[in-house]
Amino acid sequence: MTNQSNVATTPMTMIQALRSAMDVMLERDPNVVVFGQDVGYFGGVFRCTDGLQAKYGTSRVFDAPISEGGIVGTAVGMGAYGLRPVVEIQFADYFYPASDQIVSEAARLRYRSAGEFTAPITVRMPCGGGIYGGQTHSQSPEALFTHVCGIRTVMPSNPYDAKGLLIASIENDDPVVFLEPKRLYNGPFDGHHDRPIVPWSTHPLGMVPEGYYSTPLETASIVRPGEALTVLTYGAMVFVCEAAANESGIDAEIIDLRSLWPLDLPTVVASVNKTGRCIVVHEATRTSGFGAELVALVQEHCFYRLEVPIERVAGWDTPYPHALEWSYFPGPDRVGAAMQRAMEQT
Amino acid sequence: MTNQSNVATTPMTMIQALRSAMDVMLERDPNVVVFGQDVGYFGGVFRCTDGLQAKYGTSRVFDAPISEGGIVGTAVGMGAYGLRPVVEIQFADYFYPASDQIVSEAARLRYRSAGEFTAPITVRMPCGGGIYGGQTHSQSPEALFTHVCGIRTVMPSNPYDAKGLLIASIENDDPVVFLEPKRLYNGPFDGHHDRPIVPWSTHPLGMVPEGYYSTPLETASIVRPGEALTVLTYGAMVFVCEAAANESGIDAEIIDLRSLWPLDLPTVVASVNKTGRCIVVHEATRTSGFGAELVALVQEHCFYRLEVPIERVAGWDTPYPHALEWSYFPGPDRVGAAMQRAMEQT
Amino acid sequence: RRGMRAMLKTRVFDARMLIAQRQKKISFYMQCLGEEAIATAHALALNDGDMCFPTYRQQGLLLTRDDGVMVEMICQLMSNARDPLKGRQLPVLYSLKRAGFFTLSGNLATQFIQAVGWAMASAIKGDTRIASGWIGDGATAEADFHTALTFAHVYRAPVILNVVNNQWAISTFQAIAGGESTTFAARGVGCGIASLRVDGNDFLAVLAASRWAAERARRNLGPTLLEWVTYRAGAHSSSDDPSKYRPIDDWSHFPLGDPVERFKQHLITIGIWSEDEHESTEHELEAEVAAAQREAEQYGTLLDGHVPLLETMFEDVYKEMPPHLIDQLNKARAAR
Amino acid sequence: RRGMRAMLKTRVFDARMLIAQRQKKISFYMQCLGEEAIATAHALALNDGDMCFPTYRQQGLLLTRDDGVMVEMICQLMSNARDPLKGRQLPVLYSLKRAGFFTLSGNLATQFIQAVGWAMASAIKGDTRIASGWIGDGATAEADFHTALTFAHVYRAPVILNVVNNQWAISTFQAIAGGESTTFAARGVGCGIASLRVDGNDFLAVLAASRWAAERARRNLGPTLLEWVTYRAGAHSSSDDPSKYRPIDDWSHFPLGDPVERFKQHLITIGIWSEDEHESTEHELEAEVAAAQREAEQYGTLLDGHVPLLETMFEDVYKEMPPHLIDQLNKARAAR
Ligand SMILES: Cc1ncc(C[n+]2csc(CCOP(=O)(O)OP(=O)(O)O)c2C)c(N)n1
Ligand SMILES: Cc1ncc(C[n+]2csc(CCOP(=O)(O)OP(=O)(O)O)c2C)c(N)n1
Ligand SMILES: [Mg+2]
Ligand SMILES: [Mg+2]
Repeated sequence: MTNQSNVATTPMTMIQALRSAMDVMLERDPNVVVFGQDVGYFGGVFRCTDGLQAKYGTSRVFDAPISEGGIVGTAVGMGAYGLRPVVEIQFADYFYPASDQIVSEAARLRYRSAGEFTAPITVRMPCGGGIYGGQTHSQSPEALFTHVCGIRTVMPSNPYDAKGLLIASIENDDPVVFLEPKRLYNGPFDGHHDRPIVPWSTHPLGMVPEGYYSTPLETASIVRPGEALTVLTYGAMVFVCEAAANESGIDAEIIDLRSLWPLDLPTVVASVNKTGRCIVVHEATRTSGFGAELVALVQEHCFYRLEVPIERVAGWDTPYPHALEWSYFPGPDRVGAAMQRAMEQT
Repeated sequence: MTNQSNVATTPMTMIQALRSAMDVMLERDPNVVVFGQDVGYFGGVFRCTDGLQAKYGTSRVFDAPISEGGIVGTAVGMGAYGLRPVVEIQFADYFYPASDQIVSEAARLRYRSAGEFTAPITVRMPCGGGIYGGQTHSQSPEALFTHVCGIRTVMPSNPYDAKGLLIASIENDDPVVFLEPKRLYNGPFDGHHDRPIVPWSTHPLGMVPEGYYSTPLETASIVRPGEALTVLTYGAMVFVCEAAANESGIDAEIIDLRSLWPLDLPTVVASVNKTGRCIVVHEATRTSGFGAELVALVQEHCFYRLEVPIERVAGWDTPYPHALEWSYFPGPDRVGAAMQRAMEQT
Repeated sequence: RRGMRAMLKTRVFDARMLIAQRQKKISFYMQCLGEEAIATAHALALNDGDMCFPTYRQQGLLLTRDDGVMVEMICQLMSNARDPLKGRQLPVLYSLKRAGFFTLSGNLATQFIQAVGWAMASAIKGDTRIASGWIGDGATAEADFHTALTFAHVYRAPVILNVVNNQWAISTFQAIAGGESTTFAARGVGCGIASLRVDGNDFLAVLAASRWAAERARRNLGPTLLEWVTYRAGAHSSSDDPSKYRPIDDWSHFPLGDPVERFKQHLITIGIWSEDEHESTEHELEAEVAAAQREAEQYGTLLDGHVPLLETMFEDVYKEMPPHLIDQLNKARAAR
Repeated sequence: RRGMRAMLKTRVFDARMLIAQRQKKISFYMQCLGEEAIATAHALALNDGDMCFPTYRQQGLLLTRDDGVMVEMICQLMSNARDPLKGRQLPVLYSLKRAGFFTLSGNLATQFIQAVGWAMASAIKGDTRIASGWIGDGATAEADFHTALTFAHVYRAPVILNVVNNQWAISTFQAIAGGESTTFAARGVGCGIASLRVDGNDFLAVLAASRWAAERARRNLGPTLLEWVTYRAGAHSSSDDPSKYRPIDDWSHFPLGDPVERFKQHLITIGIWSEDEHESTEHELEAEVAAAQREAEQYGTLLDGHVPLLETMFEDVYKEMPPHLIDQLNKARAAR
């Protein structure tokens, strides 16, 4: 993380941090525009763009028709013109109508035009469950994006990273899919849904510089150093894994990948070579999830150091249910049990 | 494979076998309808539906507007009514406009309506390269479908399976994405693009029963038994792997998965537990490809039997290039080299 | 008078469920305040066996029925033991085949093209049942609206294409959906589809236009697009606060007024309804809804922490549960 | 006369490249026979800096220029050492920024909404450059056509929306795209967009309508939809055989005739053109194309097995090559 040393910070929720990132970039770069459904006058259903239209005007921050394909399609055209659009898909569950423009267009412009045309766009989308949203307000489709060459997939887990990574994504000349775990918008949720909500104001990573800074892409963050076991995770699962480690007392090294693809592979490999044990944790459905790629990479690079099989803890291979949401969500108990198994076996 | 014993067979290309499957099902089940772009009067750009409209009329075999989303969306509605639509996406590269209807609708109807409404549809799409089609006529997106719970993903590698699996898919009450490796339409291509084309008529699996039979889903086929090494593959790579095994002289057991998901895991696990070595081969881009899931599953189930890391041989993480297509395509040399590495290491 | 009852019932039901949501017995709710005439009158124009592909704002299609559907609806809202959808779906995303009510999707617009497909199937089978697709003004910007019009036109599908123009899409006025200086009905005309723009707050107009369109479809005269002009008087959903984006009294300025008030005055004028009858019917319906809610609550609410059986999470993903889901179900059981 | 030359050049170029394709010097080709007037006349109505978002049938936009673009085009077709696109793209999927020609996608319709986005950007920047989007009759059924019209209307984007109605989409007549008993221009009207339906085989009509639409866009009077009525006289592509789905002499019955023939007669009638001049120009252009082809072939053809450098396969996926692609490039080198 850059520019971190002695700058004035204020407590921010992830929502405020994201808003601050867009505010900073709208201020610094006249080519940045922000649009999406309800993001203009209203300020977004999650309030991430609240106040930005009032500050920067309707030609730089505006509402869009309910057409994810149109939102990303126009963003691609604006990118080709020379702007840096930051668009919001109201829920990640609704990106599918935009998939052709993301996969066939944004991700391919540079390649097929040999660099003549590019799409330096950022597509923000809230993801993940834990808010009783049912199957169409809870999905985590990140794996689908990581299979598409030409785009970057990023998922922050806290306000500090959210702002730094969003700024880095907007500045990046490649198209970036920026996934925001909505359950973390207002606090570092550790999966204990029956306990009182902890606000970001109580968490060090809720202290965010007001001005410009960027958190480099392709760098993972070791959120909890350890010697016994490597836990590869990201997004909403980071605090769940921390809770599981603390509760199980296992000396786990927890890595928040942050940039899913391209990936900070050296940090991952170094950790597993050190611990010899690894589990992979994500909220998305398990089969062909991004965890599969992580398992494949780890066993390719650390095979001879691995003492036990790499277990995946993930959402079940079902739609995200409404009433049974907490049986679906991979909470600290399931993660803790997997940690135990990884330690016991040999 | 069922109904295989002493029935009259004729030599068929994969195209003829697919046509025969639709012919048989149109004949047997009045609820089967076939439609898509250019599939009616013309008979399909690959001729897979040639003659079917003349035989069954324009209300059961017809042309559709150029809207993949509309084609799958109407198919879902027809399925809810009680029909069994078989639709064609002209190239797998063009399924993206239909992804919302496939992922959010076809795959979810049964679950969200608790079985009241279902979408027993089959979505056919030619996939894969090797025909100088460039990046938009060569893709293999199967991994994306395997991440979506509620749909089945199937990919045949020869005329016999193509017919049996397509009939099984049409009869199946779940939505099925049926991928057809177009490079195999006219012959068992082994990756040696500089050699003369071998027609199906010379291959035993090109002998196909004229009537009804079905090849069960969720069953893999061991196309080449062996003791030294397990090769997990499917589609266009099956014959490439055979060629590589023959040329390298390695006693490889080659498994054609056929049904990618749900998967015939027992056959896979039994083979790797026997050989202790495994490579995974597919044409699709490597990262987050279906190979990653296969590697993850094998190391989860066979960890203590594995003697060497599981290597993936796959398309590079780039768009499918036009002129360099044969440098992109994972040919027998690349597969053979991986087999060698798997045998040498310990 | 049956229509009056249906409209009132819908309004009373919405009011009551909104309270239940605030009491946390329900996690989420969406009312159709101000739009009651459309779904209720339309329902009366359809036959048994016809299939509606609605949005979350056509609860009136169900509430027009008097076959105990209300209890089923509340059980769905409360995701309780009698929820026909086994607690899988967000409240208001009903599915009721016997009522010709297609399973609601959380993804906007997808049902519109499916309605066309269902109607095409009916035509292919030489069946006289028709489909009725529904979409909001905002969602017309989605692809499925366009493909629905195209396919309905190309195949002359026996379908009614309803566009409920209630002026708002969450926080954005219909102009953001392209309603300015044109109409949504004009989209149909452009595609060669017979299209009407109708006062959606006039119960009798809705009934007449719906009957006409249904007749056309049933006689295979092709699709009809009906734009219903109305106003979303309430919040978009229980998670929305309209005061952030429109004047609180905006509805009172809407020229087409309140459908219930208007129909009531009409019936009174023609002398088949009275203030007393209106009031007594309202009380009656309040009692009916209250009773239904009491019955439903016997089977649990979200509040009392009732959750469905674990296996229901893994069932119906496929027709038969595949090995990997059986395995996951066992793991989930162990994790409990 | 400049227009006559451009049309002829396009026709001659197509004929010649089709031969090259049969000689296997090119893997694939698409001609625009019978539609030459549209792109060439439209090109003359635009300014430098304007951006076209074409389909594969607007090579006329490029061939109207006389700045050596022809050699670049042939190099792309032959995927040779001088191919500006490094052999990555299927032949005819050109990209030429300096000519205001946006990179062609193999996926239909995607460029139509991108044109609107580019135009919106121009408006946001207070720039006077305009965008011109292109789509075929068949592809209007895709979502991007609908979203393009919606966004262009909602944001009054300075864009020209060209629909080239050449009657055919591979094997299907335009009725399958919904052209029957309505027009593609009517789609624009329905969305509140000024729309014209123009004889696309009348060079002067195309020029006039294009100038009018360009003027409107430049003055920020909003988008214009132009339906060009024409006929796809040739095969869909070099892999297509039209005799399987339409009469061979179908073109001869097309009421709007041949744009080249018609413009030639017109010029002769008004006395600024003659049969001889026509012939000599044709010969001249044949020589020009032949020369360009010779020059291009010096840099290789698919036939002589020339392939680009291996690294070009891994470049431009991202701005900088990430570690995993460097690693794969090395593996690919080793595999060679
Ligand atoms: C594909 C998709 N995009 C966005 C949303 C989020 N969303 C839910 S309702 C809504 C507004 C819909 O407005 P309208 O179509 O006018 O229907 P109304 O709510 O007015 O009845 C939006 C944007 C969604 N559910 N699905
Ligand atoms: C999304 C997508 N679907 C299908 C195709 C296959 N395809 C290529 S051209 C074509 C016909 C297009 O017809 P039209 O839009 O009328 O353009 P024309 O070829 O007549 O110029 C089709 C179906 C494609 N390239 N992309
Ligand atoms: Mg609305
Ligand atoms: Mg055409």
